[in-house]
Amino acid sequence: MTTTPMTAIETEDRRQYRATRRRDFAVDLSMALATILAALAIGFLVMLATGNDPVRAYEVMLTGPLERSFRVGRWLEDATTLTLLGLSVAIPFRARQISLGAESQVYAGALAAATVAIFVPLPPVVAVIVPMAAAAAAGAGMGLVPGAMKARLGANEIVATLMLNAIVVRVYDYLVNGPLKASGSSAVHSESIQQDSALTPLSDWFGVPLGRANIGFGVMLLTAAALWLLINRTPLGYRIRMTGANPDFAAYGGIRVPRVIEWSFVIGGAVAGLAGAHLVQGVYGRLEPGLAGSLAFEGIVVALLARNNPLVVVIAGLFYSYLRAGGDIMEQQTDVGTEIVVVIQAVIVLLVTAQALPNLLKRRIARRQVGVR
Amino acid sequence: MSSVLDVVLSSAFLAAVLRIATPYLLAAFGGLVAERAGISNIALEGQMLSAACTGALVAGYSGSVALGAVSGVAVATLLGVLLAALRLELGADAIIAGIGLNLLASGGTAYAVYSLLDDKGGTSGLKSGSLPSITLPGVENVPVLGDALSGQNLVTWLAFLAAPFVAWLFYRTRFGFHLRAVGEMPDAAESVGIAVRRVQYTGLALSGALAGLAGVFLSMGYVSFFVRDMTAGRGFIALAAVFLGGLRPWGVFLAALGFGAAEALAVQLGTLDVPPQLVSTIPYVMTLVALALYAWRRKRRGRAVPAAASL
Amino acid sequence: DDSGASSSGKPRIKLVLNGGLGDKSFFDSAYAGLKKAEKDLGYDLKVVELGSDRTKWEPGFEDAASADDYDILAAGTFDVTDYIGKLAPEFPDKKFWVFDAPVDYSGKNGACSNKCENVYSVTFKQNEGGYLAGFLAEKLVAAKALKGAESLKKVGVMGGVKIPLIEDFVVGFTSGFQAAGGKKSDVLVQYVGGDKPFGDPAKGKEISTAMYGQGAALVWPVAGLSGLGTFESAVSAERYAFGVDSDQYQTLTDQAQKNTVVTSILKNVGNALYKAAQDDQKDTLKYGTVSTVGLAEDAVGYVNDDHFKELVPEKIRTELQEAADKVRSGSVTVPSAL
Amino acid sequence: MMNEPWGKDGPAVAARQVTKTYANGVRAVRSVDLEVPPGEIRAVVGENGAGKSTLMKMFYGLEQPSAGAILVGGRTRVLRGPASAIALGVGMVHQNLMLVPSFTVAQNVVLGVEPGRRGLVDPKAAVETTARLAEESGLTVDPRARVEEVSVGMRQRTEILKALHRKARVLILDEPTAVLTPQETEDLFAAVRRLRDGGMTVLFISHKLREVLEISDKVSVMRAGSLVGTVATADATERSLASMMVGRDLSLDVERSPARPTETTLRVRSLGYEAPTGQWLHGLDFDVAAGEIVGVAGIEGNGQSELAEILAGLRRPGTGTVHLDGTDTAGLDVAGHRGAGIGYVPEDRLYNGAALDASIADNLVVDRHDRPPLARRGVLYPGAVRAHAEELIDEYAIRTPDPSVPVRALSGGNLQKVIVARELSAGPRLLIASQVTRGVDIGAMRFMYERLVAARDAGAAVLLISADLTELLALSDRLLVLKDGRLVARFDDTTGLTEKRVGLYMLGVEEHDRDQLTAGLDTLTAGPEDLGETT
Ligand SMILES: Nc1ncnc2c1ncn2[C@@H]1O[C@H](COP(=O)(O)OP(=O)(O)OP(=O)(O)O)[C@@H](O)[C@H]1O
Ligand SMILES: Nc1ncnc2c1ncn2[C@@H]1O[C@H](COP(=O)(O)OP(=O)(O)OP(=O)(O)O)[C@@H](O)[C@H]1O
Ligand SMILES: [Mg+2]
Ligand SMILES: [Mg+2]
Repeated sequence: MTTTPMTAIETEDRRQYRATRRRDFAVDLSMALATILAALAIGFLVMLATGNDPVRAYEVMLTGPLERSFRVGRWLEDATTLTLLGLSVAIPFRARQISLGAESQVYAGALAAATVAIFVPLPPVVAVIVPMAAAAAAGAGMGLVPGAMKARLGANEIVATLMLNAIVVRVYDYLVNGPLKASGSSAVHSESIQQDSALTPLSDWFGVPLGRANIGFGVMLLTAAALWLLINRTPLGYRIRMTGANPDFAAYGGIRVPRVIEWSFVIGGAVAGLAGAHLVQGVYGRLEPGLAGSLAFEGIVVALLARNNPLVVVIAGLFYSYLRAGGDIMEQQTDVGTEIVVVIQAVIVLLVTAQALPNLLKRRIARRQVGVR
Repeated sequence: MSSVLDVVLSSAFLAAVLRIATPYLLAAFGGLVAERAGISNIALEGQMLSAACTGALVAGYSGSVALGAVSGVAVATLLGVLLAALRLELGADAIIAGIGLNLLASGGTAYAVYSLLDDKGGTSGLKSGSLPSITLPGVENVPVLGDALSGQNLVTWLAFLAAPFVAWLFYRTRFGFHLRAVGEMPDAAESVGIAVRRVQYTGLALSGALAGLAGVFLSMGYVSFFVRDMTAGRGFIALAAVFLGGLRPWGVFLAALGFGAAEALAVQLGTLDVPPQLVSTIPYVMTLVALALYAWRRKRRGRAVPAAASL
Repeated sequence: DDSGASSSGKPRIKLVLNGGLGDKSFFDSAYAGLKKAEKDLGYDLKVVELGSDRTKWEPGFEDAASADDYDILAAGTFDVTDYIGKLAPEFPDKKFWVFDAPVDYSGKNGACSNKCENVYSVTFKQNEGGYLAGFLAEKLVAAKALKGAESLKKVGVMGGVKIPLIEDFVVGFTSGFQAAGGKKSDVLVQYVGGDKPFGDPAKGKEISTAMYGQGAALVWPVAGLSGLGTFESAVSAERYAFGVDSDQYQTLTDQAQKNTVVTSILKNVGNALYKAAQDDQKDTLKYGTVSTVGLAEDAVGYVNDDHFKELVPEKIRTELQEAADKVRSGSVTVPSAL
Repeated sequence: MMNEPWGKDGPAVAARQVTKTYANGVRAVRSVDLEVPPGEIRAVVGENGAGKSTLMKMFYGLEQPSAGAILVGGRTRVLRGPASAIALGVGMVHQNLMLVPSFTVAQNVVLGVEPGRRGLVDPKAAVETTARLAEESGLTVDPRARVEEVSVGMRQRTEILKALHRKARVLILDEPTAVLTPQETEDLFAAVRRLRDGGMTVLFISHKLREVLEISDKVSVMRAGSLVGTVATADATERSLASMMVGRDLSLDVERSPARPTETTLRVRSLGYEAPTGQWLHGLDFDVAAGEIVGVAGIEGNGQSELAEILAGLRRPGTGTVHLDGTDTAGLDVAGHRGAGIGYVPEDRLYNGAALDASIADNLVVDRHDRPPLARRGVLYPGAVRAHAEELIDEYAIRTPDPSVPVRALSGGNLQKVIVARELSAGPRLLIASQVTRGVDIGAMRFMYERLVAARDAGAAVLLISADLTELLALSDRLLVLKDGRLVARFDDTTGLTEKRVGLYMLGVEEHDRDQLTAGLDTLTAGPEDLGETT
């Protein structure tokens, strides 16, 4: 026997497989929404229990970010940084490298972007691009350290990235307080960047005030698309995926796994560096202490939420930033305190990856079909 | 330089190392137990924080330090169980759930303190007391070490006992065997009838309890009150120690102790005329270098496993 | 909707904090002063906490300023001056109070395009408080007045982070210490730093312990909640400490810890804001200017209570009083880090 | 524990109208009725993916039926997990080994039922128990060795010991013999018969029909999820079983024309290797010519894996040289080896043969993902990858609904076909095939034999490594025997060679002298151009 003709059962299997896949996708999507609703419902109870008016609070939280144009801008600006940072960890995550190094990379990127944008006189347009490139390069370099340590020595990347974060944040703090501090200023920050290096604010394009939102948003979208293409449409992306799926298999198949690991760190680092450039050239216009806030860490949530799919990271980033913005507006406009806002965000984070509900539903559907036949 | 050497060899320095290492040790062992049970416990920070807060509040209101400590550890244990439940029952991603629990602990403790004491800062307005210090009879007479050991807090002693305890648990007890099997090959464990989930629940509860003890030490041993977010990233340092220690009890012990020593050194060098931010990088630079050297040596000794397989 | 126009017709103050309450330092102090104004002077007070995540500050201020639920927006620290400088011209009908830092009235860099004529700034000469602390410290050790620490010559200052505002305390302290005859090298200076520089009492305790170990007779923490660790270590080291910002003898609960507190160096943000509230009611508050307050205005000072008198010999108290008078009168100018 | 009430009479285990649909929609078992009385050895046979393992997993509580009932000890049971099955006295040896790699053999054997008191484990007792059990059953293991460091064969024996240790009343053996030597299989069968005579019920799955005929009392045949019949072993022949399995007649003989070897493709000289763990290699010299299949016999763990991995570029040799078509392979990495025309079917398909969570399509292109037609100018074309997969799925009769299915969801045999399809379709000049038919059904086995022979006839040099002597003798044109990392025998003609005779060399009873081993090899040391390098 060589090729057997397809049997009836095989044809049936195939049909059923495709139907299941379609159904699973629909179920996944609707269940993602359902889990978010469940999380919101629990938040509702928390607010009731703590003596707040949940209806009003939710109204503010869910509609607040869209109410004024500058709030929309704030949302987009926040989402830009957050998504870039989410993307930056999603790539090493795809190679099954648990990089927590976005923080060191974003600060390295910010430093590089600021140094160029403040001190190096450049013609227009170039003045925007060169600092961004410098930031990407600095971020990539910062990614290469734990990447090479892991790939070449087998040093644990979790430890390496956590340590590097601690070091870089402190050195950054030193530089902003010392050598790079704007002279004659009592506030702690650097000189402002040159006008030409600023990322064009979106306000200029849309004619409505959009806060600090800038064309970095577009850069972020392009980056996400490029990373999606990289992962799914290039040999390097394939190597990253296979290294993540089974490094022994990858090595057996002729993939130089250490190289791939390094590349995943370097690419991730470059993207985090871009986030730093966005903060400097688009958001603050200079270096400020602690300028990335908690975004580097929250990028991890966003990446995992999106199962490290670059395009989904954009959606998850927009979603998470919306929650952040809504929570802040809720704290400003209602009597719900900051603590409760944090608790509600925590509940949403806790539940948003719960897969029990979707799986239960899938199983139920599968079982019902067996029953029917 | 010789003054640095004097400092390092002094008993005050050793005492500081023991103190500083205490929360790292306990939390790192918590992290280790969870990691070996197959569920990463990123929530160490939140568990410490909740325990610190609960401990100070309960001790303050009840007047019983012991009750406070027990309640603190109990709350952290519950958070460990909650993390296991989120992972096992709801299928949530352990890392995200851990981050969520940290957020919850941060907001929840702040809210609890604020609604009970009307103080957003912490419980410093509430007299809650500390766990007792212990001086073993005769130990003061040991040179250098004696001064360092005497008068250390009860929890510090427990932290140092945790290393042999965890090693014994892992390698001598049936539960430890099952825990390691479950963490490494859940299918294999399940196929011999081990109740995988129950083992993981127990492991995460133990993990939470150890982290809780670390938290209780912060608010009832190191100082005697709770301050909002007072863990200040110690849970993550502990996590680093878990991996730096190669997921083995004595390795983790050395790593956590090393963090304690490096930080004590940074504190001692803090009055030198060097930018403080740079001095405070010392522990982390040392760790990074140690990590690289250790990995390099292990690699040179020729391990069969390729680098990538050590994830 | 966020109009919420004051039904009672009282002027509404919105205190917007780029941080949170509970710092046991200037935010708490500002809050207390405004709370008092609410009670005594008939204001409405609302507090907005933006938290320590800097990405949220500028949008937070923008949101706070553009809502129509306040008449006066109060905010503090150097970090907010740029935000207020930009927002104040956008909302010319509103008033802004900035404490602990001045907006840039000159109108450079696009900020304060209306010369910030609706902004009142008040800054504090914390260096003068530091001067008194340093002066007192040296007098105490020189006179071997501290029981149990007679043999020690050194003193310590523990800052939260090394930023100009904190250094202003330190610079003042060192100059006071030298003015009283001490050597600069006897002043140990160390910063808490790390993830929570103003909220890590365990680390604060460890650093204080190290300072006492290095021979400090007393330590002055300028590190918010981290400073609470200092008093604990003072108890176990059987040494002394100064309080900062508020009267720490009052706020501490443990008697042994209270006993270590020689005095507290006050920087009374709350009083200054309360006074601003009073002046504003009388329409005498000088908008468009910065007022700098220090010892002369009683915005900075030290606690002179029974406990202080018990610990500090008469002679030193008199000398301290004289030193304070010289600063007040301007015959001594304290160097500043700002 | 084991005293859960068993019914007095009735079957030891049974399935009633059992159907199993996996979450992804694959219906693996369809309305199966099966009864096995106590004290019987029942074989279950069927093609890869017929649903045998799935049915067994339901008896063991690892999977739950979507419909129908499972009976153990005469009663309907709801098995929520292996623990409930174990409590009822069911033991199972899994097709994919279920061992904890960092534990020792002894620790794995006693896992779950550790000796010792008051919650403690007595390590010495564990080692003793394991050693005694190993002796009784004839399955030799090193109780103190860590599982991750022992051969696949020893792992398999450990797995069997694990099940024996539990003193089950029903023992399920899912392809336990796939990696055992003939002698070990004998010993296992003897042990199983003893257990049967003691009243135990045994369910035995194998693709080696000869073994099935030897050991079982009755044979149940499954096809595409359904049970097509049960026959008494006495009435069955290999041919009859095979035709039941596939639903039509099937010839079992491999037709193999004599080899027509041409010039030397692989030239190995003085190859030595010091393994960190495992077997060292000492001074291997041999050639493999284009157009011939050279078999490598030997008891598992005598250096076969090391040799294969060195030739595939996964390990670097310590001394000596390897030439492929005259090019030295020293200094080439794995990709370089593949580029030079080496294909490799690895012995452990789960460890490095496949990425289980990746799709079939992705698994099929690991060595060619960066080349036309799949990739051009740095762009990978998923359409081309899919088309490539569909072609191979078709050509190699891989049973799957779609190329996007993760290989984890494939049956063992189909997974093996994916790997063989990938390696053969690369058109290798040298194919190293290690245990290629392990766990593969007879249809697929025949198919792979044909493929190997076809590859040979197309001019490939084939180095065939197998624990299955029958297979080696059926396919090899020449045969080498490895013992303790040395070549001990070389048969240049395999006609008339018996398993028994080869076995003597494998056990080290006999040995060829050096002249015979190296006869006709051009240069004995390294190639002249390499002499400088190797000294
Ligand atoms: N976990 C799973 N999820 C989805 N499908 C599965 C799973 N396990 C097995 N299958 C599918 O179920 C069918 C039966 O598989 P099973 O492992 O029972 O076959 P088998 O008869 O044991 O084959 P082999 O002889 O190759 O071991 C196959 O089509 C397989 O792809
Ligand atoms: N097999 C491999 N394993 C690991 N890294 C590799 C491999 N081949 C190439 N690389 C490295 O990956 C990086 C990107 O590869 P390259 O630039 O070759 O991608 P490409 O041109 O898009 O792909 P290709 O040339 O393979 O079609 C380079 O540094 C390259 O050296
Ligand atoms: Mg099977
Ligand atoms: Mg290329």
